[in-house]
Amino acid sequence: MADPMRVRAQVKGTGAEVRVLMAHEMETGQRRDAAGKLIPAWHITEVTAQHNGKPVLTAHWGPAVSKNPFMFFALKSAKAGDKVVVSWKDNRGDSRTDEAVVA
Amino acid sequence: MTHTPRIALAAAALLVSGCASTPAPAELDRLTLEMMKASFREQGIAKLDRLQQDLGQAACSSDKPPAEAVAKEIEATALASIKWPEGGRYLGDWRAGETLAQNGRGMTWTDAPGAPSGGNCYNCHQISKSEISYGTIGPSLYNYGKLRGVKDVAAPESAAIVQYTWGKIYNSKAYNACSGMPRFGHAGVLTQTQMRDLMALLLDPASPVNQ
Amino acid sequence: MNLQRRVALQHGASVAGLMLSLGLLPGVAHAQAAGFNRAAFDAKTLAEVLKALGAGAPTESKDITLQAPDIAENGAVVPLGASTSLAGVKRMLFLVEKNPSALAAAFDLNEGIDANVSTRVKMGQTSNVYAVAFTADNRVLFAQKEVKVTLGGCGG
Amino acid sequence: MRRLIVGAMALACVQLVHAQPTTAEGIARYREMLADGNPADLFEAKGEGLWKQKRGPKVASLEQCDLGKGRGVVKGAFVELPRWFADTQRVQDLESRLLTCMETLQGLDPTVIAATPFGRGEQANMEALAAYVSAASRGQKMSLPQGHTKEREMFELGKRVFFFRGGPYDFSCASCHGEAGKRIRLQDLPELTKNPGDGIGFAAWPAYRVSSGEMWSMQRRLNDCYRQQRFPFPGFASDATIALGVYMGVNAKGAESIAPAIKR
Repeated sequence: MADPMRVRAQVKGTGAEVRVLMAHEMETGQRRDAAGKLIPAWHITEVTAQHNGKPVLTAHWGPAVSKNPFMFFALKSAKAGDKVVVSWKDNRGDSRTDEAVVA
Repeated sequence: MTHTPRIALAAAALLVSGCASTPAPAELDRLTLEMMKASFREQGIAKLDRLQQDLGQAACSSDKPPAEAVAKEIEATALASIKWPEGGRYLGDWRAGETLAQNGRGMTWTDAPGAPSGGNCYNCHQISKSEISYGTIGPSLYNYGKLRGVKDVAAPESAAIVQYTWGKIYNSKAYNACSGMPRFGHAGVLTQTQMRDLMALLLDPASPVNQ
Repeated sequence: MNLQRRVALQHGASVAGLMLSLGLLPGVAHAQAAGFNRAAFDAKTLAEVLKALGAGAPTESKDITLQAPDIAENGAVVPLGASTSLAGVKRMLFLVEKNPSALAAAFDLNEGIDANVSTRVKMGQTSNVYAVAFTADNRVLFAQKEVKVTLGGCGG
Repeated sequence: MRRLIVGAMALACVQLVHAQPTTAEGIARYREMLADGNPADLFEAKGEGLWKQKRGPKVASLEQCDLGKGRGVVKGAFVELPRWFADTQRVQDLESRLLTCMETLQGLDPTVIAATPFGRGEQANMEALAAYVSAASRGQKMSLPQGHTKEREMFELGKRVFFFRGGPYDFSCASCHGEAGKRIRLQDLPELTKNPGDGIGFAAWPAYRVSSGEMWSMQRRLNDCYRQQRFPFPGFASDATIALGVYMGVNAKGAESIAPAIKR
């Protein structure tokens, strides 16, 4: 199973800033191993975020997103105690969901 | 508090620190060699003989420079070790030299046996103006030939600087006992052809270094 | 107007020209892509990416802010940010012109969030990067910047 | 009119030249952008889980591990390592001490772990644990004890190891880290013979390396330094590497620790 994400959500003005770190190899599919064999692409394809149960963002990623990806977005209107849920899916069918409370 | 106990205390403190003092410098030097031997193992092409120091390596392994006589001996030995290029041909192709200067590979335990080494030059020196990613451990070599007035490498007035440059690349310790630069020729890091290409990069009036 | 900006505009114009030559009309409503759009992520150029996403010709715009370093110490991680104060932005893209596939990431935004997203991408070499925004009135606006990728470390 | 435009353009060009940031400023800006969102956080979280998880043949956690400030005390331990440990009769750095605890508490074999390549198996766990332990001292000042004879002896030996020249390139640690203001390519090199300042050098490792996308402990950092020095392979948690840690750590006295940092 994939390692947990780190989701931080902090009040900023009337909204909140959300920063997410995901543990993922994000293998490009263009690198070769020591034996010269192509290492197959393995990357997150989709990321979704919800704010208090309401979808706010859907991202689609290719293999060019860096290893152990970072993502930032900003909720227009949020308050301390609100719930932010982030999920990702990768091209091998693995997935992970983590959440944070706005602080 | 009277004087007596204070003196006694000071004496006791002296005694304690005396008992617990670190070994003498010579003993520490010996312990260091022992520790190095015990701490490293061979891996790939990097064998344990790489820890066997020659005179120069041993003399330059301190925060203080070696005694002048020792430095002179290192420099004389190094100068005598220089093999001048066959046929008196000092210059190769500056383009190959630039590629070599960019290449930082070679001689690590992850390198294959017999794999050619790079020159590692940009790690420490500015060379061509167009490469902004250069190190500063060594002096800038930009305009190396131009600044030294080299207009024609074959001209007699260029001979001294051409020879010095070859010698510096071959065995840098000939001119500075504790130079930080590897001995590319002496240690077999670079071939004669490779050294000629680096020479051209530095001295050829057509090289981007001299523009 | 400075030189850099002029070159940038010329480049923008040529992208638009390419779009026209492909027979794409500006202002075509973009498809609401559900799931991973393979074609968009296989595309080699900004124009091809936009075509795969069913979008119209792009216009360079000062309303789009692209945050990217002038120089990246390592191409494996290049931080990119895109933001705009334009209302109703539905989608934002990050592209790296000289990567094997140009599109790095696409963000579909709902009303609940600002048009302000960041991520980090890999760059194989020095290249232009683009931030593209799809507006509520179906305009495709972009900002671009060159990011220099340097060789680092001992290179061994 | 025409002249005016040309003049205005020339002015714009001059401004452009002035506005052109230097390479160093560009690199500084790049690092600043990366600092917000350091993937080392992921390893720190993983390390905390590993610290508390019952593992190994003895099915025990590391919560009873003594990192020098008493059993189970993590906070503040990092900025005092390496130090002397009476139970092992050795000066130990963070990784060496973790190895001891993994052996005594969990029953794991330290020789097997030491022989495992970096980033794999228990070595990957080691990196995460090092991230966790160092993070608990973030913002504290480096303060290695030098009260014990062996600690002072290791400083002296570490200094000598630091200046030890060898290999086909004649390099020592001092070749790159003996002077201030130097760099390799564009990477600044900390001067490690004195306190290089807050969050620089010894006070910045473990760190997340963006080039490999991996967490590097000081042991791994030193290992790769020696690789690039063209030396043979320094054993994991060997005395020479620990002595270097003492030398650099004592020199860094008072420097604020930012570990786990983010590095190129």
